[in-house]
Amino acid sequence: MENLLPIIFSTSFAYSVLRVTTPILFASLAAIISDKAGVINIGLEGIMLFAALMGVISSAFTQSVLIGVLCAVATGVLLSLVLAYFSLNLKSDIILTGIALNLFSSGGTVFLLFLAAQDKGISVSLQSKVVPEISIPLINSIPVLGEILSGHNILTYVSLLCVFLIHLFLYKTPLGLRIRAVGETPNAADSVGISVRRIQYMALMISGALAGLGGAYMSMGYVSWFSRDMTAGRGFIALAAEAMGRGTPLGTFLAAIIFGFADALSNVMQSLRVPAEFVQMIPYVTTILGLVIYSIKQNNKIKKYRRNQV
Amino acid sequence: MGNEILLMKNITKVYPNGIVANKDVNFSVNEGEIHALMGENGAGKSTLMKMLFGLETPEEGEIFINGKAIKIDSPTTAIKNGIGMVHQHFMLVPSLTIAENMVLGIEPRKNGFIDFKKAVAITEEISKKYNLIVDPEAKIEDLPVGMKQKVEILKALLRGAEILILDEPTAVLTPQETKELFEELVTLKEKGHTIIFISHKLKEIKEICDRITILRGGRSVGVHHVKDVTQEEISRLMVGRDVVLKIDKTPAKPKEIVLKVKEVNHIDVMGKNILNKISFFVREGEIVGIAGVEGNGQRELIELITGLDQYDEGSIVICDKEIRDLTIKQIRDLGISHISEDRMTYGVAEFASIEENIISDRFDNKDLNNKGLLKIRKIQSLVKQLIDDYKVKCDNGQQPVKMLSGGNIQKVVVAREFSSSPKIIIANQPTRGIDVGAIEFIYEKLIQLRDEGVGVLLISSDLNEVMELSDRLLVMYGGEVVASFEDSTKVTEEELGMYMLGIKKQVFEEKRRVENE
Amino acid sequence: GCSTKAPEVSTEGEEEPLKIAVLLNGNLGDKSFFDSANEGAKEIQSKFGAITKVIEMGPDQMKWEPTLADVSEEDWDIIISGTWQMQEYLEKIAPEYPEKKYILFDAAVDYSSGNFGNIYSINYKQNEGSFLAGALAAKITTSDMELANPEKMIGFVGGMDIPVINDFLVGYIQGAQYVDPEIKIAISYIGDFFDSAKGKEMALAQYNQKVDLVFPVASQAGLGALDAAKSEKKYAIGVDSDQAMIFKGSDNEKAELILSSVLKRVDQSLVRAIELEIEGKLPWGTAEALGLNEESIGLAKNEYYDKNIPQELRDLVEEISAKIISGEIKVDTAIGMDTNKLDEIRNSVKP
Amino acid sequence: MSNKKIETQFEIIRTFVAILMAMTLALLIILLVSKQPVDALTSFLTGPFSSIRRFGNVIEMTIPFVFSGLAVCVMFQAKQFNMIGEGAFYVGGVAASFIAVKFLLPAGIHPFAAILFGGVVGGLVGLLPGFLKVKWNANELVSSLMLNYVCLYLGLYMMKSTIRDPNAGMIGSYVFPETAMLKKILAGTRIHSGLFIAILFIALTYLFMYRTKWGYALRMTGLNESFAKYSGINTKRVIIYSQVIGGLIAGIGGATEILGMYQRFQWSALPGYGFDGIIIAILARNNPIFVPIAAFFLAYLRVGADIMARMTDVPSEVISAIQAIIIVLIAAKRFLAKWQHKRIIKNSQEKLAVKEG
Ligand SMILES: Nc1ncnc2c1ncn2[C@@H]1O[C@H](COP(=O)(O)OP(=O)(O)OP(=O)(O)O)[C@@H](O)[C@H]1O
Ligand SMILES: Nc1ncnc2c1ncn2[C@@H]1O[C@H](COP(=O)(O)OP(=O)(O)OP(=O)(O)O)[C@@H](O)[C@H]1O
Ligand SMILES: [Mg+2]
Ligand SMILES: [Mg+2]
Repeated sequence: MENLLPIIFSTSFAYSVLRVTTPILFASLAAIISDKAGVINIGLEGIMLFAALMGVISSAFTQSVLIGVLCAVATGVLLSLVLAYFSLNLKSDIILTGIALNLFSSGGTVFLLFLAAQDKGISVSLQSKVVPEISIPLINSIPVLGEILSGHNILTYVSLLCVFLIHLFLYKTPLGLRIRAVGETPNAADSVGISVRRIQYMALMISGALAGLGGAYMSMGYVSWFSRDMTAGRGFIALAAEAMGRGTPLGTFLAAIIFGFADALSNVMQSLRVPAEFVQMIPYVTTILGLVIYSIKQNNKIKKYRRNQV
Repeated sequence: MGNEILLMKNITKVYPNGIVANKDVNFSVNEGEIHALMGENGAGKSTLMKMLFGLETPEEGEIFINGKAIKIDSPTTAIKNGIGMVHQHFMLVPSLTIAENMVLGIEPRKNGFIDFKKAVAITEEISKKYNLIVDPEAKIEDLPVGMKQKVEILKALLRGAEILILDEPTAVLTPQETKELFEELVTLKEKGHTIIFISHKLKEIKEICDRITILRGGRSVGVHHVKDVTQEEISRLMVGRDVVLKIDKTPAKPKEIVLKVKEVNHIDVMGKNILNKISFFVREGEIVGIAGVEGNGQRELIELITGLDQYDEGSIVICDKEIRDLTIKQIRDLGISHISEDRMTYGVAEFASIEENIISDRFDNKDLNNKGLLKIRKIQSLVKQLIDDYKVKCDNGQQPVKMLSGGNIQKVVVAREFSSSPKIIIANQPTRGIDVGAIEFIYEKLIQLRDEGVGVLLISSDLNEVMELSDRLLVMYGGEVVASFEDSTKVTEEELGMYMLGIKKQVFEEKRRVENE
Repeated sequence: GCSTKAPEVSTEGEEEPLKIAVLLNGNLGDKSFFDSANEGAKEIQSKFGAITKVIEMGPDQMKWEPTLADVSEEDWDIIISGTWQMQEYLEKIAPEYPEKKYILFDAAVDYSSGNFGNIYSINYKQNEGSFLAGALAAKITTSDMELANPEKMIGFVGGMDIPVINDFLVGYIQGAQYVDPEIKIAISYIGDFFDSAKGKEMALAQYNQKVDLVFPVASQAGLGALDAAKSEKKYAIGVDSDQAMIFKGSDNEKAELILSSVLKRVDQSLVRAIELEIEGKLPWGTAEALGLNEESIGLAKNEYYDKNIPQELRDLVEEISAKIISGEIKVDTAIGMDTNKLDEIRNSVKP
Repeated sequence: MSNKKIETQFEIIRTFVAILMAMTLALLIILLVSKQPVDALTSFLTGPFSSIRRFGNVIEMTIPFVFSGLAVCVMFQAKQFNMIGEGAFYVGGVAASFIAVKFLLPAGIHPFAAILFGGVVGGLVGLLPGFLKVKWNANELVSSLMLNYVCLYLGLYMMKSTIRDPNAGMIGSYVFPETAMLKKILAGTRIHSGLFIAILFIALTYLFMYRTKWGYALRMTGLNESFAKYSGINTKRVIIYSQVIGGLIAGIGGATEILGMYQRFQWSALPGYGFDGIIIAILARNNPIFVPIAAFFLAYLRVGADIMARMTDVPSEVISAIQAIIIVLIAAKRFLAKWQHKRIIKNSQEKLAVKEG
């Protein structure tokens, strides 16, 4: 234990929390948007994966980071359109469609990777680009905070910015209002001439774009290549974070950070020689505990209100 | 009276499940009139209006507005053509404010963001113009129904509705609110709007409508000037036979107390005092009515009595048993039956069959299952009997309840609750939104059960109903019983209204005398 | 079933090419184990003119046995498959097709338990290779090499806590202790073999704990650890194939930091087996353990190795290597080792 | 003809057209990537029937699918969006292996005890999300998704610390004794007596759902929880037992699979049957009766695809893409809906005309 504390309170640990959180944050923001419009996006995992691949391929062929990221985003949007078409137009069950999308991506990416890089596992033979890390002028000179907050990948900052932007978008813009209305009471939206399906399409597209950014971060920031199934369940964890954060951008941000913290913790805990399985469990147990504690609190609040009044 | 503003010609609508909801209907409305649309449950009124508003598309027929044929394929087109609709079930987003609901879809913008100030201003402006006062910044979920109704009307007006469709707007309103609504409708009419008004309440039709179109079985069976027809004639046209809504009952012969509520308090999640030391009782063989504006604690009171929620203070005794720690099942086993006001939430599982809906309170009984195995044949014959007894219009017991019309769904609920050999029936808005034929039937059944010695607690916002049906009458206001009348026939509607709005309150002695005899 | 083979009429010179099927119970693209087998297949094809087909069976165990049976019924001379998991299926199916020949790599069938005259097994002494890696790493961490720090700390990132991986680990630990009994080793397991981002995190966490060299043994996930070396400007040792050369050209900066790799030459061992078979010298019905001596295991000595590693260290490696081959140094194996013993070894280097 | 009949008829036509379209799409993809498209398609479609072993493979795969599909059916019918099938299947396998290795029991009783224990442990795992939901209203989707990983790691740890074979080169338990394993029932295949257990469970689940009072309470709770509560059904209990039963069935599935198909426990990752179960349950419209059909269908797809990848040059990855397309198209409800609507209108109007005429 005495080894652990200095590690947790080190700046590099705090720094790593942000780094680990980034892809989950993107995906959980993506989950918020689609959820608010009343469409569950189980396909986030697959969308991220595909976007990660397309980012690598396009940046390798154009030698442009920007085009790479844009392609990743475009891939996210395109796949979510497919999801939307099947679930909204053809009325396939949305969960099933999401699962199918994941299945599709998991195979499709490897196949494409093989076409592009003659490799079925990893894209190292492609000279793909990486989104650079930047240090932020003023912040980087603050002693401790600077080390934690500065020097991250640009996409990490984008993800933090997105928390704020999504909040504004959902609660202050017309489209955001419509998305919330559609998700909560589609009939009401319909009755004032809002096309429910169109709004859900748009929500899914935005959701896809965010997941695309998450994918781009995985392969063009976190690491510098694409590898088979590299998202490794982060899309599902994002769904958990979104539920834990009760669908609000800020709450979800917190939940994602908690998960990131637990994950980072499990990475440093291993040196303590606790059985590896227990350490690997930490992030998931934390999420369950977080969810339970949140739910208990919510419950107690209700009870307390009553008791105080009686 | 103006010229024909709307004509729906030879409209036929078949739902995907094959139900022919409208067949060759012709429907014509003149400018500036209030036109009533009447018919039994399932006659096709809502369907006809949904087509006018673009929520459904007709298989055949044409719609003319001001003589011009138009194709209405979505609410947007309808709104563009000056049609507004206030739906039978509210179309509001509960978590949003009034102003946000008002501008939904036509949001005022500033730099790409919603201009919330402007939204509030717009709401205030139109609310002043039509004298429908609302608080723009209140959240919908906190509003009483009357207020929601106003918001719905304003919403339609804001979108420039010339023709306003109101689908059963009064079903959930108090007399005062209804009166207010009617005044508002008259103002609208004076301002040149045309109103299509759907209601099951003949009195209301007589009061404000100019003409009436009657539907039966999906077809139009005639258009009349309201002043030319009597209520009885309308009923006959709708149902195809004479309806007697006059309640014929002998004086009650009450016996033992079956329900006793004593000093019960209840506080909601937000910490608001919903019930305030409320006390009363119900005896075998009597109908006790509770009148009151909705939202004065009636719903919560019933939730406590039926075990849907738990009370902290006071006591509720059913058949000599305190129910504080009992489960709903145990309470039901004491002999309580409950017709919920919200039939789609509590009354039925809409995707389940009629059979499944009817056995929900008794599937656990020995005669319907054998060590856990359901006795299918027994259940089928039981349900068949009930369908016959309660005249539920359906193909068979396996039909999902969702396929039935509102009135028939209510009959399913009533059939279940009345046939469980109850000692006490809690009937909350038992006739809401159902047609006269069905109402008549439910009244008869209620009185019959009373005469067999069942205690009935009747809660209704329909004053006529509580006054006619009850033997004793209580009035609830602000979570308290503010008045109690030994003989409900001796009260006037006006007097009741005063108590319901909290203007008058009986002194405690007077109340106790009645309560603790 | 057992069919008797018709006597073959083979004309001199116009010999039928060998038909060889390689069944991989995983996917290609791992840049180590399965890819190496694939390389072997390619080389066999070009070198001996054999017809080869590589079949990826994927990670789903359900499919392995029927595929093996299916392929056994087809027209192949030799069927090659690897890993311990395939061993049991092979033990079951090979006796049913006595006219077929099977090569099992990275595991051995239990010859005492049945009639496996048509199976040849190859085991690898990866512990010998990683012994060298451990010794090298322990020297480097306190050396005056540019990126080394004074702390005696090195790292190991394993894919999963399983015998094959731990075999690497045990060799690594013993090698490090051989040159410096005081050495501390940070040990982490990723939990799978494909999450390269997690692999990177694990390595980063170790580098942040004053480790200056990480030895990742985690297939595809281990590539993340090499990435971590690059972003932290610390050293790494690759595994299975010569990983510095994979990055040479596309990422020279990273290649520079991969000081060496513990080679597990599956390809070479397969080629060797086929060569022996063609010469008629392959010992069917036995298992061979290939190690440093057979050059199936070794340290990669590429240009970066020569450039970055000081001469005296390179000499030391050669010296230890010779001692292992001669049997002077005995390296323990984690295969068959009980958990307590393993824990004891791991705890002896706990930081 | 009644409208209902039209609907049924249409359902069949729609499924066929969907399969046809999916196959066309598959063919297009195959044409794109393969030099031997005809062989590829033939081996995909007829491969599973080309030998008894291959057909056996389909049935072998159908067995675990049936269990995971049934498990999901039960939970989904109660509107519990619980993904624990995956984890429960896994721990069921671990638990059964434990009994198989640690106890020496007579042949008939041994697998029975192992499978029972697998079911119990699976049920306990299912209990957890249910309990959290009822007690504190914690979202079961989230808790179960996370719990799956906990199941994996905890199961792995338990296995390693109790029944691990140190001589095995991978993580694996000791070899099961003969007495514990499920017997093969068809020579030349690996089809094992777990098939009977699967069939038994289809019947049991169906009876449970539609013929018992507990199944009734479960369905009503799923259809409308408020209604069920109001009717006096103890919905909390229902929510819990639906998930326990779901976990139990999945656990039994895991146990059956391990004892039927393997000689020792060696899953070092979640086997993925949980998600397959969701696919199957949705294709089967949550009705246990349709589960075997959906399970067989999916197994057939998988095995056919596999054979195609092995026999031809179509890479195995393309196949998961093709599977995805087929699944989604078959699940598409609105596919051809317009055409159906027209038929129904015509039919209804004709009937009306007859009645009046
Ligand atoms: N969406 C729908 N799908 C199928 N059938 C429907 C649908 N909506 C209504 N129906 C059926 O169409 C018929 C007419 O229904 P409609 O809603 O128009 O009746 P209504 O006159 O409004 O009755 P109520 O007085 O009960 O509101 C009924 O038989 C009803 O069951
Ligand atoms: N999708 C549907 N399929 C079958 N029947 C439907 C469907 N939707 C609605 N209905 C039936 O159509 C009827 C009409 O629906 P609507 O919403 O107009 O009000 P209602 O339930 O009839 O109203 P009320 O109970 O107040 O009379 C419903 O009672 C319902 O039984
Ligand atoms: Mg209606
Ligand atoms: Mg050092």
